[in-house]
Amino acid sequence: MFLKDYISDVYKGFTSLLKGMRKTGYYFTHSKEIITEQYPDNRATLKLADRFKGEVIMPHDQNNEHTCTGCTACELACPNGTIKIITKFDITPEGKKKKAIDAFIYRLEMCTLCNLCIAACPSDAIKMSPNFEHSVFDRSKLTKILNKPGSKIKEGIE
Amino acid sequence: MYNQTDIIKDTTDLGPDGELVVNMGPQHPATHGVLHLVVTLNGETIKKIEPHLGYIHRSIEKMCESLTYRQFIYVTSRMDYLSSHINNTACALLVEKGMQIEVPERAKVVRTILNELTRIASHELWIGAMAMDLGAFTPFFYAFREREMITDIMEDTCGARLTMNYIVPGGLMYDIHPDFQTKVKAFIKQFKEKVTEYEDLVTGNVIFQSRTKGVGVLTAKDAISYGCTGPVARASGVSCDIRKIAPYDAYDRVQFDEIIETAGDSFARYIVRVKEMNQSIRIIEQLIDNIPEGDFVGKTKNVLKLNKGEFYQRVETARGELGVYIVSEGATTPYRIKFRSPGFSNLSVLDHIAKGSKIGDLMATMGTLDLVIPDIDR
Amino acid sequence: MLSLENITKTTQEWLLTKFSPQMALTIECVIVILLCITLFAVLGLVLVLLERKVAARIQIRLGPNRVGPGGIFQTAADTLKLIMKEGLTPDSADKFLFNLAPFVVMMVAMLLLAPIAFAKNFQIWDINIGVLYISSVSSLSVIGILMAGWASNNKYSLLGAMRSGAQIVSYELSAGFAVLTIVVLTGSLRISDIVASQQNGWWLFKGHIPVIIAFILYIIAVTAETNRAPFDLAEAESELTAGFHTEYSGMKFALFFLAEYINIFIVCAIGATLFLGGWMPLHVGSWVGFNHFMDYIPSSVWFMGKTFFLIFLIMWFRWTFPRLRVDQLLNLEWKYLLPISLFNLLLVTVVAIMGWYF
Amino acid sequence: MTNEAIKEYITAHAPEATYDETGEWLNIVVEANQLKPLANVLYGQPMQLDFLFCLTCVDYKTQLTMVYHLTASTNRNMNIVIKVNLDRSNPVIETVLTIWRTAEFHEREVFEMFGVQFTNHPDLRKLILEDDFKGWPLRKDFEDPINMIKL
Repeated sequence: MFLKDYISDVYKGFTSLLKGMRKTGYYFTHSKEIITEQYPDNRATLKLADRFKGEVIMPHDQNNEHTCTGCTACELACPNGTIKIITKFDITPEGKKKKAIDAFIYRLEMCTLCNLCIAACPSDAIKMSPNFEHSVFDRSKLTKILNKPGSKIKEGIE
Repeated sequence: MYNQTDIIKDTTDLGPDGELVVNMGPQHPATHGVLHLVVTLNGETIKKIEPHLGYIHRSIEKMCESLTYRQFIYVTSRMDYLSSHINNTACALLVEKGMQIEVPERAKVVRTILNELTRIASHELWIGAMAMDLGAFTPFFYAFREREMITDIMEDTCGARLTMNYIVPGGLMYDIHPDFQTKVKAFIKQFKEKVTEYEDLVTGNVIFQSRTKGVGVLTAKDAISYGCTGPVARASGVSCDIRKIAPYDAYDRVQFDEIIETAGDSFARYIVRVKEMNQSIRIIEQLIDNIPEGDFVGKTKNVLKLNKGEFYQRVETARGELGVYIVSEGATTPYRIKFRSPGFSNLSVLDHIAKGSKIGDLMATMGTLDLVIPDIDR
Repeated sequence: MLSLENITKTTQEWLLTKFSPQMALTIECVIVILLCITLFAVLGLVLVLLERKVAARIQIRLGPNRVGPGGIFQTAADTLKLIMKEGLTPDSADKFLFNLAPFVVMMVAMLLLAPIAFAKNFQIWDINIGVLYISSVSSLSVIGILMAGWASNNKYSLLGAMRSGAQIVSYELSAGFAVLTIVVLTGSLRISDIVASQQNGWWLFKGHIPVIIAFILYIIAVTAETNRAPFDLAEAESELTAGFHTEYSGMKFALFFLAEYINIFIVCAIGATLFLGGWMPLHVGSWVGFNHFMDYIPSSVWFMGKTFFLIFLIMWFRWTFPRLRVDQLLNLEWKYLLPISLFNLLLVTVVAIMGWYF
Repeated sequence: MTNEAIKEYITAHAPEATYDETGEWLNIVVEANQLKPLANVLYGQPMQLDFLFCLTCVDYKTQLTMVYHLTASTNRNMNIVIKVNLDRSNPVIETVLTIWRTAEFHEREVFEMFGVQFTNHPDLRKLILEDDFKGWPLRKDFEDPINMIKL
């Protein structure tokens, strides 16, 4: 009885090992199963999810106009002080003073990409961009001013 | 109940000479992160394990005291980063409970599906890492291949792969991706095909079985006393699934089994997790075709203020019971917040169950406790 | 025909015409040493690359593919890196033994090359106790490992070295018994005789059950003896970080690394010699045309082909199985492999005495 | 057991206990020296609250309040919260480690974060912070000049 158990032990152990080897052998011989993505080589064909949260950007249209009113809702919504808005007062042609942004400072190095600023924005002035290649040699380059120089607010946005 | 003198002996008895004190971690291949174990050895046999925590302590509880109820959710993704969706759900549920926000059905169902996907992803990673702890490298890659499909689904819908921050008080941050259902179905199909590979490579393997069976045995009494939850406690025969005890989101309308094993050893913990993945697939299959139409977020005020009082919300993460305890003074920020993390309690049992076994057993035991260090340190 | 046999013969004749016999022998020794070292370097580079490629294919990856076409210069680049690295010696280490250990391990591996028949009549030293020589010298490598583990003054290293000691001493037995099976059948310890006995068929393919069992035992035992997964307890990176070579860096680490692969090569070469006919080409019964065609393939290619097949087998093990625990490792040897080996030896002795073999 | 029955049962053992039912679960407030006997009572028959799933402390600026969340492993819907108010200048309380082993780590955490002294705790050392850390970080008056906490 003991001998029988002993032999069946050896047999079972042996077959279980062979089963595993069959599986790995299958993958060894089937090169189409390889899943490696050769990242820097496939940059041209890289398909990112359109919602991927890579960084915050401020879209500008062809007239170099954005829709940010400088309401600082995003600044308040941000959990770690990533966004700082510096406002100025523009003089409209009618001679009225109008609040506008001077600089929309965005610190990518502090950003956790939580999307709360975009959710808080009432005028859809900022959005997430799927760009993820952020590495730079100098950390100060990660502090960005999102509004382009000379841009102004789009007509009709309050 | 324990005898006071026994406990004191437990923690101070170092025994006669000849012991070797080895620092495992904070940089060690098997501690998965920055856990620091001071292991006292007698030859190969473990005499005492003393965890030293805090290498990734960020004082999340203190941080949350200065964050609003919308903001503090993102921090919780960084606790147990493998079940960040579930952590976020816990916080959102708590805020909803505190403010009586009505959550739309669509949001509830999507949350449940995402939570289960997160659970599968977490267990997949765990299987890979566990096999690697025991010296088998290859299952890690096979497990990650399936996990990659889940992270792709997450990326499509939530915009992030690990720290989603997709769940907000009242529902979801934005609606699910149009391809969500087809992608999830494709995942279920592939998962069912490939799950047998683990059977061949890991579960059935005689070496794996002999490494885990009878190793790190945790009795039901100790599991309860040490506050173990999740698969660790369920492998010891303790029923503790919060999804059954206090159903949240859409768990009250789906059929699934709570997996309970009685052996309490490392192999039982392994089996519980593997079977749990199949139950998660079952839950997703029931819900994926029945996502109700409608809003994805309920009506909430701009500024969230919890009612004065104390609130406690439990959810079942991949590692066990996550409790969020908030003391609110009626302000926009929590007065005191406490995260009862599953890993913290599960870690405390390590010394108890690994004592007297070999170094190799420590890897099996630690692996099956499924420790995520940021979750323990918070 | 240009073959290795002719080259050696002509070289020797040429040397004897130019120099005195003693001088010729000295020059031959120098040539052999240089060839050995070259073989070491080449084998190290090839085997490490092979391992990485095999691992990658099994793990559905591509593996090294950046340095050179298909990554073939990857290991050369790695070696360059290791040479450039600073070789640190821990402050409290036993400096002499610490620095000696890699060379001991390396020298043992080198000594083992002597009796291996790389091709027809191409052998450094056809000693009449070839098999005995191999099994006795190969057990010396544990000294280097113990030396490294002890001298490092590191607890992980010490644990790894102790495990390795226990492991190699036990598995030496099974490997020895497996080798003995073939010795019983051939009646000779000389490597060339063993190869010659497989003229009309390799031992493994002759269909003797004891030989098949011995082959399996041999593969398991030598996997353990060379500290390869699933028996890599001496290194066991998830338990002991790197085991006995935790404290080694730079070239000294590279020597350990190299010695591991050379050891694999050697045990596989011996396995090929004993069970798969060494440099003998594959002959099938009365298929004259087929046999004739097989003879055209050079004997060194046959030998290398068989050896690399066994090496691949051992790599396949490594990337499939989890690691055993230290007590299970010893259990496996003393409770399973040793009784089976003894029984097998008994069986083969009966077969040999009764003359039931061909 | 209903809340009324529980209250009745506890009053029989700890007459000074006060109750608060405004929250989700029944809160029991006791004095520090009564905690251990009460815990023993709750752990035993018939309540069998053998699962301490959360142990923490809250700094109310006037006092520290230890909060114990208890439940029964056989009946997870029976949840009880025990609260103990402690003197803020000298918070001392007896450990419940002998009843629920999970308290060992949780009490060490509370000790280092709030400075609550647990008597009879066999190994009351800092668990997360480094050993020479000064101050009790989760108290409301904790100021850290180096690491910014508030934005």
